[in-house]
Amino acid sequence: MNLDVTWAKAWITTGAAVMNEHRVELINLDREIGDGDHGENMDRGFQAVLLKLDDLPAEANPGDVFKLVATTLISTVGGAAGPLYGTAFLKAAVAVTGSAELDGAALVALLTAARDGIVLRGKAESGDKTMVDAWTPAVDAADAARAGGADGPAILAAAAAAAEAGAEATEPWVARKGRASYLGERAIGHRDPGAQSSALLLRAAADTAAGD
Amino acid sequence: MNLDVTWAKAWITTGAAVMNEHRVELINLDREIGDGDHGENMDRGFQAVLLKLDDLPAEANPGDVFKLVATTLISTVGGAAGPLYGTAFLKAAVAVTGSAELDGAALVALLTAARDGIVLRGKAESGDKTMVDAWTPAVDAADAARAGGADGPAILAAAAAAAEAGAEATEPWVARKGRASYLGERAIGHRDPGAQSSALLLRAAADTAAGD
Amino acid sequence: MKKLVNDPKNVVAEAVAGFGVAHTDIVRISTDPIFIVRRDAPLAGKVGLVSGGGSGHEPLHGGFVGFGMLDAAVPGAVFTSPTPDPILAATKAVDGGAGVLHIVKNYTGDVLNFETAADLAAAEGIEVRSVIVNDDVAVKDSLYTAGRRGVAGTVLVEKIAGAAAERGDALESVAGIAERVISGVRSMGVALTPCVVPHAGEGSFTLADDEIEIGIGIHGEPGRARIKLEPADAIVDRLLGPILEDIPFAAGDKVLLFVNGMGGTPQIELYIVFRRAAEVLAEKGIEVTRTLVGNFTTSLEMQGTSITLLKLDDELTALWDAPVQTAALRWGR
Amino acid sequence: MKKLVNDPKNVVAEAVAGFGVAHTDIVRISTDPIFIVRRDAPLAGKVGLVSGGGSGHEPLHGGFVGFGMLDAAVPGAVFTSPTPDPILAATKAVDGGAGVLHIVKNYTGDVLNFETAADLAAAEGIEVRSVIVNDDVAVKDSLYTAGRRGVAGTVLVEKIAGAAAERGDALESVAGIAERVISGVRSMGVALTPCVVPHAGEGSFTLADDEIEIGIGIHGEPGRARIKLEPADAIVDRLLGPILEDIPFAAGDKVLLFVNGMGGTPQIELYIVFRRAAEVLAEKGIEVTRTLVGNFTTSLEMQGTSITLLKLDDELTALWDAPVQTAALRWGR
Ligand SMILES: Nc1ncnc2c1ncn2[C@@H]1O[C@H](COP(=O)(O)OP(=O)(O)O)[C@@H](O)[C@H]1O
Ligand SMILES: Nc1ncnc2c1ncn2[C@@H]1O[C@H](COP(=O)(O)OP(=O)(O)O)[C@@H](O)[C@H]1O
Ligand SMILES: [Mg+2]
Ligand SMILES: [Mg+2]
Ligand SMILES: [Mg+2]
Ligand SMILES: [Mg+2]
Repeated sequence: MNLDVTWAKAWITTGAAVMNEHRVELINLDREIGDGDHGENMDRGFQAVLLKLDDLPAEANPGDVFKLVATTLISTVGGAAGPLYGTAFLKAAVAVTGSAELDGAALVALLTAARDGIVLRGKAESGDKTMVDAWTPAVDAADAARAGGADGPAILAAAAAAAEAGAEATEPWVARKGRASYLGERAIGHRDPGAQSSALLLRAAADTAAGD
Repeated sequence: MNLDVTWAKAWITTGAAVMNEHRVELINLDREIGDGDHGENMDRGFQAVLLKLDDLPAEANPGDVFKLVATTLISTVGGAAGPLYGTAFLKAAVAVTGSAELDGAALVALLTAARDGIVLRGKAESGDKTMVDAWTPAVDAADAARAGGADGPAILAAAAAAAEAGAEATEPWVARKGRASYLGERAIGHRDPGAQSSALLLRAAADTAAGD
Repeated sequence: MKKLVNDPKNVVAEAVAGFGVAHTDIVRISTDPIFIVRRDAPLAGKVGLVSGGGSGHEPLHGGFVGFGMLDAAVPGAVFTSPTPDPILAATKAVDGGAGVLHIVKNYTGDVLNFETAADLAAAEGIEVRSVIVNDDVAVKDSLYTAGRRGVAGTVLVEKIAGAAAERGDALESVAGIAERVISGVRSMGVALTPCVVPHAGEGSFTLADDEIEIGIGIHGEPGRARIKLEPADAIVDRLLGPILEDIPFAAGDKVLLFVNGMGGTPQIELYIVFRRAAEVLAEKGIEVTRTLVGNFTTSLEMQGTSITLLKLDDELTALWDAPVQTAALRWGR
Repeated sequence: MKKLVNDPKNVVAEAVAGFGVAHTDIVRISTDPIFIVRRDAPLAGKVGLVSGGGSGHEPLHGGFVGFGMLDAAVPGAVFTSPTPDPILAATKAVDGGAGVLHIVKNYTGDVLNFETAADLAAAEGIEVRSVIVNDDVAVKDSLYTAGRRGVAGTVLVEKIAGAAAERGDALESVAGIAERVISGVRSMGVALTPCVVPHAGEGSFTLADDEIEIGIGIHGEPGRARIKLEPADAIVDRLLGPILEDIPFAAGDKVLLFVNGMGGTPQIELYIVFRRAAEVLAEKGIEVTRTLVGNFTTSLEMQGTSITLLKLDDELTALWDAPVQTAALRWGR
């Protein structure tokens, strides 16, 4: 489909459904190396977004959607994920302000801005076992796909696949940011919940883009 | 054996061993329809008695033994059982004061006084599902055995058997005194812990009397 | 059994010792026999208040020793009434010549042991009065029971009678105030989980994952009925119903609403209970003029709650408001 | 999961509502967004103190709102830092023109959300200073962690900084006092059982019947090490060791010894822990001049304890002793 406001809304609507569906999975990942609320937090936030999506004016752009997502997540999620996802969508919105339809370059800019926003707020580096470890591979894969001439949906598909691999790759690591860092070696063998929710969200982006 | 001070001490020594041995059984009976401390209470009390038995002067009588048991149980057992058993032994001691050896009549007087002491303090009637339901059949059986010409050991054997039957008979009853009374119908099917400890104690009396 | 204890036999002695060290500004400790006494006891001319009972209900009673409340507390073994010796010793330690009030929860063991201690104290020339607290409406007070149990309402009796003694009332008057509180206070409790007595090492009863016990006492004894778990509001309604009917409480009454935790329930749940209880009372036109929420009469680590209502008049309210300085209840100084 | 709750989603809203009704003499409640504010806020010319964080640690923070302590508390969902909106609203509600101090426990979520709220408040012309409490020695403060966590020591920061604000200190001074407390306070905890987050419905971790978690935080997160159950005294020694080494505390120091319950531990056990901790400190020549024992920073129904030591000087001692009137901590009025 065209990567316009209809897609942006579809992405977020599907994302909300996915967070709801994976609520318990994310809670359980977070119970293992955190405090067991990540699924609840994400579900609460995206349900709140859903309630507001329809209020957007007809002439809204994708950036307006992401702005709405950002402010709603910031004011409903709480915890670490709220400010981090909120900043990600805020920076993403800024990166695509005014565009009615996103081409490959815009998509890469969007993903890069989102990732940079997370790093700005959370100060995590790659390998710290956080959501950054899903977003950075996604950005890199998107950039490579675009350089290779892929279209929007294909860029998002590359990003989603890389995010999924990135989330999985966090499993053997010790964490250096977030609650899992308190566990030292005991975090080994567990996937980072924020990386997992990030992968789910990017997969929703790719899936909706692939549809028609 | 002769029912003199040696027997009185042997009874209490064996009684202490029996309470220790049946500590968990009595705790469990009390957990079911009370507060789970009866075995601990009885064990604590009789262990304290054991430590003092040797201090009795050589010229002591059975009554002196029972007096010591009474004051020690009163000051170490606590709960409902402490004052009740304490009063029982106090009254029993008074009933046999001065006698160096107990004949059948003295034994019946001892058991009757003990039972009356329990009733005086606790105001329970037969059928209220308390230790009285072990003691009263024991008194009656002892009296009948004596009337039938039984000697001391045989009187105690009759009392012990009746106490055991009495304790068992409490099982189908609703309780009207003590903690079990709070349970209403739910006490049905459970043996009264105090009746059980009474039966154990009287069995120790009979067993030591039967020895030589 | 997982507990922060050393030898289960020393639980009470060690806890009382720790309590003594933690609250030297308020209490002194006697170690043999074990009791907790107000630091400045005996106070000449002041009626002494002594309470006690099995341990495991903390802060009851030791946490309520101090200015404006108890003069001494006598802890027995866990869930086991103390013997007469320490009760007598505590009674002597707080006698300032104006007599001593024994505040006794209505359990056979407590009643009998306090009775003996009172007789012994009287024999030594100390005037002793006793009041028996029996606020638990879960138990019918009839010929067919040992009578209603004393539960969380005891805290209110101790506070209000303590204030009367502190203002200088004579023994008869303090006892009379205590009786007035007893006649106007009613409670009922629920357990979500059993508790584990240290020397028993096993739960006091067994509940399935979706069962609760309605009408439990404070000794881990089973309640009157076992039902399926319900929403908090429905449970509150089950507890409040029998309480309201009992005296009865009626529209226009002013009451103290006390939501007590059984020891292992998060505070957040106690306030959810409080919210509903206050709502029901408001609907019925009963005015909540004083409140208390927290773990004040516990059953070790039991999860659950009890609700207590006390009818207030101006005098009882003023005595409730009077300054108190104990480890567990403190205001006004 | 057995809890006294209605809909798990409404746990915080209902508990806060109940808290508001129970403590009308001390606080007011804002329901949208949810926060708890001192009844008489804002106080012209007084520095406002705001703290907050995920719910489930009650009485932290709402129980510490009142005279001499916090001006407002902002509860998030259970174990989830609040969002910036209610923090901003609470900040505005307590601003009396002398600026506002945010007391933040060191968790990524709390730090980020309070940071955003502080930025927004500053944009509205309110002067905000923030202090980050990080007293938990179980976590190494290094490049390889999110830094030490803020745990029970937070209570002491709130009490002492609150007293400084109440005596009229300016914002810089109140923040400076808070920083002094933070630099002198260290804690470490142990869990015997996990806790159950209402919306999760399952234990936060699983422990065998003979296992305990050493070095747990207050969010039901696993600790640094899982060991076999030991006697209370040995567990106390394990907790005190790293605390004493950390600053370090030395002979001649005067300290406040705070034994905190995690929510589900009987008080009797907390005093057994206190007894041993006081004994060890006495052996080392460290003088315990102030004490606190009880459930003040909890993890829902978790069984366990934490030990906190604070170095005291004359000024901090006087501020600790200053009157306080909150739902959970009260003396002097
Ligand atoms: N400093 C950080 N930078 C990036 N991501 C982080 C950081 N700290 C935490 N996270 C992410 O947040 C996730 C946890 O989110 P959540 O459970 O909702 O919040 P909380 O940790 O406050 O309970 C972690 O799995 C991790 O991916
Ligand atoms: N009023 C009473 N009269 C006679 N026996 C009683 C009475 N009340 C309780 N008992 C006996 O005491 C036993 C309980 O003793 P124990 O468990 O040691 O004390 P507590 O009930 O105080 O925990 C009961 O099983 C019963 O036999
Ligand atoms: Mg989390
Ligand atoms: Mg018992
Ligand atoms: Mg008992
Ligand atoms: Mg969280």
